[in-house]
Amino acid sequence: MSEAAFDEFEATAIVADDQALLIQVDGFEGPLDLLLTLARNQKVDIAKISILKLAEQYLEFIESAKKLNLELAADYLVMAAWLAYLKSRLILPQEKIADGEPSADEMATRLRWRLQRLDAMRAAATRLMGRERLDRDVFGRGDPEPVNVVKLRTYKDTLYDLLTAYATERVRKMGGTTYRPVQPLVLQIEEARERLERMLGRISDWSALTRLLPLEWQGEGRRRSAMASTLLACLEMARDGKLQLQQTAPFAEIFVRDAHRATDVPSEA
Amino acid sequence: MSSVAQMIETIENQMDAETPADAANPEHLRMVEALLFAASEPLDKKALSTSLPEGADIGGLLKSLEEVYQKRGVNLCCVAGKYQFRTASDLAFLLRKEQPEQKRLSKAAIETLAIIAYHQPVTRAEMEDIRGVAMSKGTIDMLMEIGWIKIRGRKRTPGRPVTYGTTEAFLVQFGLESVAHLPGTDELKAAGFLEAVPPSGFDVPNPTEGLTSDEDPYDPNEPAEPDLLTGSANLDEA
Amino acid sequence: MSSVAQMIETIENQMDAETPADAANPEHLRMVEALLFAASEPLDKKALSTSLPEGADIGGLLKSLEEVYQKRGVNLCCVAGKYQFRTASDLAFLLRKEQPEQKRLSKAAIETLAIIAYHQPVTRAEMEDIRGVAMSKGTIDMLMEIGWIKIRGRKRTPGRPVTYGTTEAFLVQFGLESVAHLPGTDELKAAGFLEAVPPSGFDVPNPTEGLTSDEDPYDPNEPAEPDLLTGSANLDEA
Repeated sequence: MSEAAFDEFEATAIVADDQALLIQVDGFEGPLDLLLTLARNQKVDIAKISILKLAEQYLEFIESAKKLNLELAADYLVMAAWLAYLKSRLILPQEKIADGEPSADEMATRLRWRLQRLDAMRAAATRLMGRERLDRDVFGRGDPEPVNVVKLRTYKDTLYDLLTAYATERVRKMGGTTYRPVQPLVLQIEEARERLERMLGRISDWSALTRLLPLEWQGEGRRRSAMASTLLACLEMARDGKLQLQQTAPFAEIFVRDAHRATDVPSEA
Repeated sequence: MSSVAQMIETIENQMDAETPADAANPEHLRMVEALLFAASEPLDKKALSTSLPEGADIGGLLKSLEEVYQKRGVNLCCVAGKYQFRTASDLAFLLRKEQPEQKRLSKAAIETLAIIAYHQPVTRAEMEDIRGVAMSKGTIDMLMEIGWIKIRGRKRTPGRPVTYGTTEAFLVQFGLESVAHLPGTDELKAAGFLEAVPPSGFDVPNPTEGLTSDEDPYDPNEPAEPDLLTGSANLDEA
Repeated sequence: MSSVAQMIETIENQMDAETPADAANPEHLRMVEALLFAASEPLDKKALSTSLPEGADIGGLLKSLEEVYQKRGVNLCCVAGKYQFRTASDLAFLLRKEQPEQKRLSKAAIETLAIIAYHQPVTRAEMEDIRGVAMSKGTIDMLMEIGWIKIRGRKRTPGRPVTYGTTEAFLVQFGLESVAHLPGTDELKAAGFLEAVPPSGFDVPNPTEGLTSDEDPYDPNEPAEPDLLTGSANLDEA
């Protein structure tokens, strides 16, 4: 890999030596890469390179490319424009510089520095890839001995669990049933009354008694018990003046309302 | 320079000084060492020789290497004519990691265990009778493996089925002094494990650790295949 | 007894004779040797110490072991702050394998990897500044996929661009103890090439693995689309 990488760098440089360079514009990775290749061709330390000469070479290269009708990416043209500007400033006598604008020398130094940095990073990349690599040049143990994980199993079961299991199992087998709280068959009148008193504020108008029954009291017997107890509770509360009751006919629906809100009579009346 | 480095130098100097016939070529030794280290499987002499310079004394090199590593953390081992580095056997414990894991018994397992505990000595047929379901072999095997139950004898009935009982480890796990300390009917009731009125005929046996009068000690060499025999005995009876 | 065996004995005798402060405990040395030999991955001191007796001088043991193996066919190497036995690099010719390499790395990928390694933490815009070209997303993705680079944080600059760095796998692959041990770091630093801007006498950044002062830890849930934001922030500035 390292050698290959090096070869690629060399290949670019060699190509740049002759006229084939022009066709190989695609081989460059951007204007900076092209500039670096041209700089290398000056055969001097990049630190001492003539930026003026470099700019001229670059502009020449772009001109030849244009003549061959090669399509140049925009960034090559931007660089060309910038280098043309730099070249003119390097040639012309030092004119006054606008505030904050770098001098031509500073621009040249900056460009030289960037080329040096790219060059240095490429050298570093080559050196990095030239290192002995694991599993290519150096090897770890080919047949490692893995750590055996031995599970130390412990059980959380306690005497309580054991006795529960035994009692449940034995009782089940003996045909017994486990204890379940017995659901009461009868709704106590006290309970029904307590319930109604809690609901009192919420009974706004005449409401059918059947709609005031506790929902959970379903099933034939339980519903009858709920009805009876709730009716008795209603009667008690009517006696105390807390409720008013109304029934339009025997066995018809019974209506209930809060005595404190009573101002009218049911519509049926 | 540390003392170890000095020793290494000593080794090298000695190696260099010796006659080729006597000492292994140190460069070749390094090669064999690297080849064996990097190999994913044991290598035989032929495989080694194809990688080493011609004329290398493979046998001598391997012998030297074996000696170099003899008392080290890693040894050169020869298995079936092939060589490989292996961790020294006395250091095998280093490559073992114990990982605690807490578990709970399955419902079937704890029920079976409870029945063995209370009804010991108990045969498999008796357990099935008490639980009212066929036992899976796995449950008993698992309890045996944990070490909480054991085969304690054979019942003196046709087929001589083996009887199961609990072990010392069982007592330790459940904090019991002996199986006689398992709570009886009244205690179970008082502690709320049983409802106030247990079904009629319910009673809790008094388990014992010693052999009962209808039980023989277990002799693993007794030829009977207990389950089969139980089956055939039952057939005879029927 | 062969000369090698004699030498081994000499070593052992010397080891026994020395004061504990001077020489590594030979039993502990065997243990570290066995653990490192057995492992497929590099081990750090902490991992070693959990397997060794309490009070073992891990640092000293590793140093001794390193010396013992210095000139052998297998060397003890420190990679990514962890320790691993590897075949000696001069024996690469003996063992070299043509790897079905995870796609051959392109020139762009190699350069990008080097820039990330030496300049970390580095943003994409900084990489583009050094290379002078717009980065293709594929290059970063590919290096991420190989597992050599990772997103390490966000720069505390407008747009909060993500910063890249190298991984432990990178250090292991290239046999580096840490990023500070990258070849030629000192020269690059001295020349000022590891600075983000031309030499100006400002502080010289080192490649660091920990977060730097202008870097926030990476939070994948942070809503910003870094590239877009960077773009818009630049627009605002312009």
